[in-house]
Amino acid sequence: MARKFGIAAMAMELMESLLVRKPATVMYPVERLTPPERFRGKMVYDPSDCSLCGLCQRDCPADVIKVVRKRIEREDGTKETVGHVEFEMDRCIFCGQCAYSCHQGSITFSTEFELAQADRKDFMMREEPEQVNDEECDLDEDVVP
Amino acid sequence: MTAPELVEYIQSHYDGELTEAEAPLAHDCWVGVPREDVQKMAQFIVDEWGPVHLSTITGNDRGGHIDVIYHFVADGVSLNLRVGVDKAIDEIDTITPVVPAAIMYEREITDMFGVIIVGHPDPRRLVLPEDWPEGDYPLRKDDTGDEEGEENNG
Amino acid sequence: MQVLTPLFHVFVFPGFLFLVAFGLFASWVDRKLIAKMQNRVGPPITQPFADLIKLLAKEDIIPEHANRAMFAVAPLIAFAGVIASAIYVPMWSFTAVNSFAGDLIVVIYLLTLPAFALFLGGWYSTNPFATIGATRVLSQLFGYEVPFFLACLGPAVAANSWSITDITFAQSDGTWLIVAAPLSFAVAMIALIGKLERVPFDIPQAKTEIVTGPEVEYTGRRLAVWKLTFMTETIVGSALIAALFLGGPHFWGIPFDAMAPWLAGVVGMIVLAVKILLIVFFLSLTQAALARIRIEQMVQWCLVWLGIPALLNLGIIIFTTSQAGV
Amino acid sequence: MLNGLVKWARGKSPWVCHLNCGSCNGCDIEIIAALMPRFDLERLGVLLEGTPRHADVLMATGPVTRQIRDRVVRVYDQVPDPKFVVAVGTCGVSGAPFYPGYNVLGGVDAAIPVDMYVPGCPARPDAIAYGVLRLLATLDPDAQALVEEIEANHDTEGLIYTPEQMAAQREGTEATLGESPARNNDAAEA
Amino acid sequence: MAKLSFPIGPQHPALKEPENLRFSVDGELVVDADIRIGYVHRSIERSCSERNFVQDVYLCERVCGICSNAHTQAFCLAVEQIAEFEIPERAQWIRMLMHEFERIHSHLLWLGVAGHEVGFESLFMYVWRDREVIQDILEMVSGNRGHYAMTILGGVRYDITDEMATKIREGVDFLRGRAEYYADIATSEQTFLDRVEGVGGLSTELAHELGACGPVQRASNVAYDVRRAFPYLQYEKVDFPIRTSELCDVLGRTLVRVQEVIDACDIITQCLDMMPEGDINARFPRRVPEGEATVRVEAQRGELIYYVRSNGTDVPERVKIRTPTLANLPASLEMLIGGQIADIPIAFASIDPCFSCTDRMVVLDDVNSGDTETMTWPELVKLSRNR
Repeated sequence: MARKFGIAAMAMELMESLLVRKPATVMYPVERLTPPERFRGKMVYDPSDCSLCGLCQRDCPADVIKVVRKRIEREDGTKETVGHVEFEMDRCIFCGQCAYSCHQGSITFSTEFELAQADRKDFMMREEPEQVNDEECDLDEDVVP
Repeated sequence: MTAPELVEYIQSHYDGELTEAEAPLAHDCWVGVPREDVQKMAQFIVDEWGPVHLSTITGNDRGGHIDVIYHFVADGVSLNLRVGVDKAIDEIDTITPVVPAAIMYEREITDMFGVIIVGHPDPRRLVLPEDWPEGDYPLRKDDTGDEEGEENNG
Repeated sequence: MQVLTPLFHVFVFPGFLFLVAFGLFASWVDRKLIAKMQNRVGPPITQPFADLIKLLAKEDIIPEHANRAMFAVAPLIAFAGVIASAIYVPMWSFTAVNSFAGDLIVVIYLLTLPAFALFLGGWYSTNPFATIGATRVLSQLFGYEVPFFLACLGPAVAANSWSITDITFAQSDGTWLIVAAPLSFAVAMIALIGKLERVPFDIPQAKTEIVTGPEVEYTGRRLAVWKLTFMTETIVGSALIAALFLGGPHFWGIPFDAMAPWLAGVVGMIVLAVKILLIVFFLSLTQAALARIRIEQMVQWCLVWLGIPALLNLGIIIFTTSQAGV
Repeated sequence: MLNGLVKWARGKSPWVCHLNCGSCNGCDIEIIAALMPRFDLERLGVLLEGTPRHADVLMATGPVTRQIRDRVVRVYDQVPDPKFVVAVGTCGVSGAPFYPGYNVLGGVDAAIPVDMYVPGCPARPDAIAYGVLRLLATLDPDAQALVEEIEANHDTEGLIYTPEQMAAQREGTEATLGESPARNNDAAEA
Repeated sequence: MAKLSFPIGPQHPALKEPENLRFSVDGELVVDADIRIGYVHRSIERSCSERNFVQDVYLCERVCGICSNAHTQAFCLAVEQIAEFEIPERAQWIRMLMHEFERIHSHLLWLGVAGHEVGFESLFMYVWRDREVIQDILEMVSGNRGHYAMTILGGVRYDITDEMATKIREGVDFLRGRAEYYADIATSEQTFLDRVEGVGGLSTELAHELGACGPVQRASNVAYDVRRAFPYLQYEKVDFPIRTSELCDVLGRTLVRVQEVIDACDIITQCLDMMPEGDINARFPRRVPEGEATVRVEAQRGELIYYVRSNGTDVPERVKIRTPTLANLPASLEMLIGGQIADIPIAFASIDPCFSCTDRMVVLDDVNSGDTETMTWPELVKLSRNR
């Protein structure tokens, strides 16, 4: 007979939830959950000390990053590397490997997760560091940073 | 029974030729057998340790030949049976009469590597969709129409 | 002028508009209660109305090799049946709009019309899920229909009349028939769950097995009519049970005869509305607390646990009334 | 006035049908988690419907594989007008890590037209809710107001791997990568 | 009624994932069942051998959304076994923590879906409401609700700080209480019992013969758990029972899974107590020396096997993944035959199918509409039974 009264246990839980308990709901648009500080949301790239070394491009599993780097000869003979970085953010799987591999710490992840867009072109990002710090880092070093 | 004991047991009791037999870890051992007597070896394993659990069959394109590795669990030890199939011959006979679960994994080998399984009761395409072009084996490293498999979804 | 009041009765008060409005409200109450019981917030009060308008404005698809006529007309039959049955149930005060000696039988028949129409709609929409759903509607019908009829017989015999108005009138002196027929009341309530295809018996509309059963091919306006049918059927079914067992608009403290007729009507309607919402609360509680059982379990369980108590109670009533020589 | 009412009704009751075009079911769980007590999209009128016939919004997840492509198109045709498609998860948006594979045709837009892209791997339930809100914003004004209010205060200051932390990590000093950056932030400011 | 063959097509509310179950039905009785999947085959094996090891970790993680951590564990263990690389002990303990977190999250998810299949919406809602607790812990620790990217080659990416440990302990105690509550709800709620007891039966010999694994096998009274048979990480130091039940039906599987949630809670508290201090990841060489390894891991659904072979470069030569759902499929078809239509979703869901895992590798062909006499899956099952 004990099994017959199982329904009563569930009914009591339901009544308690109906009368006493506050709904466990986050009223999304009004109350917004702040994600924990380790949450990997939107990628933030600050080109200030990026050396266009391409470590991030090599380690990105979804081929999001495209680094273009050229060494050009200024008129006054000084050599300088110049280039740009393209991010196809609609391919990004938010794994954080680029931030982990980057030596200059120029790629970081913010905790912003509301990223819905109406068309895919809004996801593309193109950044151009004005002066590339020339501290050469060799591409094929042996150790995962 | 640990892996080294199992390997010695096979070396002593198995009368066929062993191309490879070593136990790198306590619970993991690798045994190699030539292409012809894969069925003999499978029969030997089943006779010795009863209805053995075949986890899966892995195919691996090693350039000159294709490695077909049978992963068994025999007596608490992970026994991997490696059979080299030369690309020219491209055939291996089936072990389904001995281990029925192999039927599914063998079909996957034919699908992905083009190794024809002789005597297979149900040699249909297993992994790829119906409209997949014939003769194109995706997991093979050499040509066999890889590009065209690539570009039609490029 | 003679034609105006019946039209008013059919279209406005106990008819179309009142039922639809009260049906939407009851459906909101139901969804809100279930949501609250499941510890969440639940939809706003305008939700059923918004769903209805959206469905009415959606594209209406009829599968091409389905039988167009039957597929299109099935929901209308169901809805018409429910609206028609509202005429005989006393909503205003103790008397229904129109009553005659056997209107209890007519109402019970009209309330089974949606089940048959659902079967026809499902059968003619040539979708395998709908076919299986349709057969399930019929097999479930045997489970709850006979006990429901026997349960309704109880109060009829107790009040010695076949008209719902007389039955409610007999209870207006305070002796609710639930006292005389408690088992029948329980059987009627559980059979109502089957009639409205709610969770323990929502086998034809099993969402996870056969994808909402017979309604699978319906979209747009016809789906709106189906949803409306089941909402209004909740109201009429609960009103019927309230009228038969809980004394309809009667409540002890209220001096009905002292009041002006229109005031008595309004107060009666409010009391009946409260009783209907109580029954809806019972339906929501069972929906939240129970899981869906299989079709053969349902039919078996119903015949045993619904049929026998209904018969038993009917026997007791017949015995007591004949004994008392009323 | 009538189509004002209809527009309001469409905005208020988006019935959702979930379609898996080859997803790893991480995003599918998050779609259903959005309907659970914690996020409870039913208060915005969202109902999960079994058949595409009853749905307005088609939540498509996963890269479209070669085999499911024609079934996805068939399901899309079954949805009665006016219909919307929301591509959920990075696989749905662009077919991400799997896309140049021999059996994957790309994101959901390789098979059916998509109205709203919700990236994320898996996309958080509230990110999906935000996607639905933006989709509804075109239909009803208060969804529009909510979206603008969210746009206004995007918080981007919670950075991970702050530059100071990376600098310390490069010299191999004590701040290993594992330390939670928040503490590093205060350390940096202090 | 005429014998009706009806497909539960790729798009169906009961199936969270696309697979095509074709049933021939006599009235409500299921006479024959067949399965066709492969709609989720994303050519992961091929992509794995085109990307370097660092990228492959994230690719293997995305084989399945629910058991993503099990896949990364297996892949990292295989690659570390090839390179004979010893990861720091604290990292091993953190990996075990993530493994058990995900077990709780997956089993609670399954319990909710089982309630949904049977029409018991409240259980679905309550279980998933409690599941948010473990999701918050996972998000706090690893930074994402789904694919955690916590396990990387050479150790673990983030550390468990002290205030996180206290939060984890609170959450786990709460979950332990709720798991016990659900255990007795599942055994006492009468309508749930009607739908779950005696449904989808799988006898012990059949479970053994068809090679079922994980909770499906353990619910048919076969005590086999990879964490005990081939112990990896630090599972020798942690004591937990192998939960079996001799009910051999869906109720048995429910109980085994709920009890495993309780065990996982205990393992987590033990891990937190025994976790030594120390750094959490060592620098893993980018090029892996030549070699191969087969690694078995106890994923939530059963035994997950990874075979990795490397040829000295930083790109693996071959990655082979055999997922537990594939092993449970023949058993699931065996459960469906002879049951009712109403039992199909709950019996099929009782093996907790994860087709994004299975499809990654294998499609079980079905009899196309014409009833050709080629070997269908049930015939194969008969073949293996009367061998």
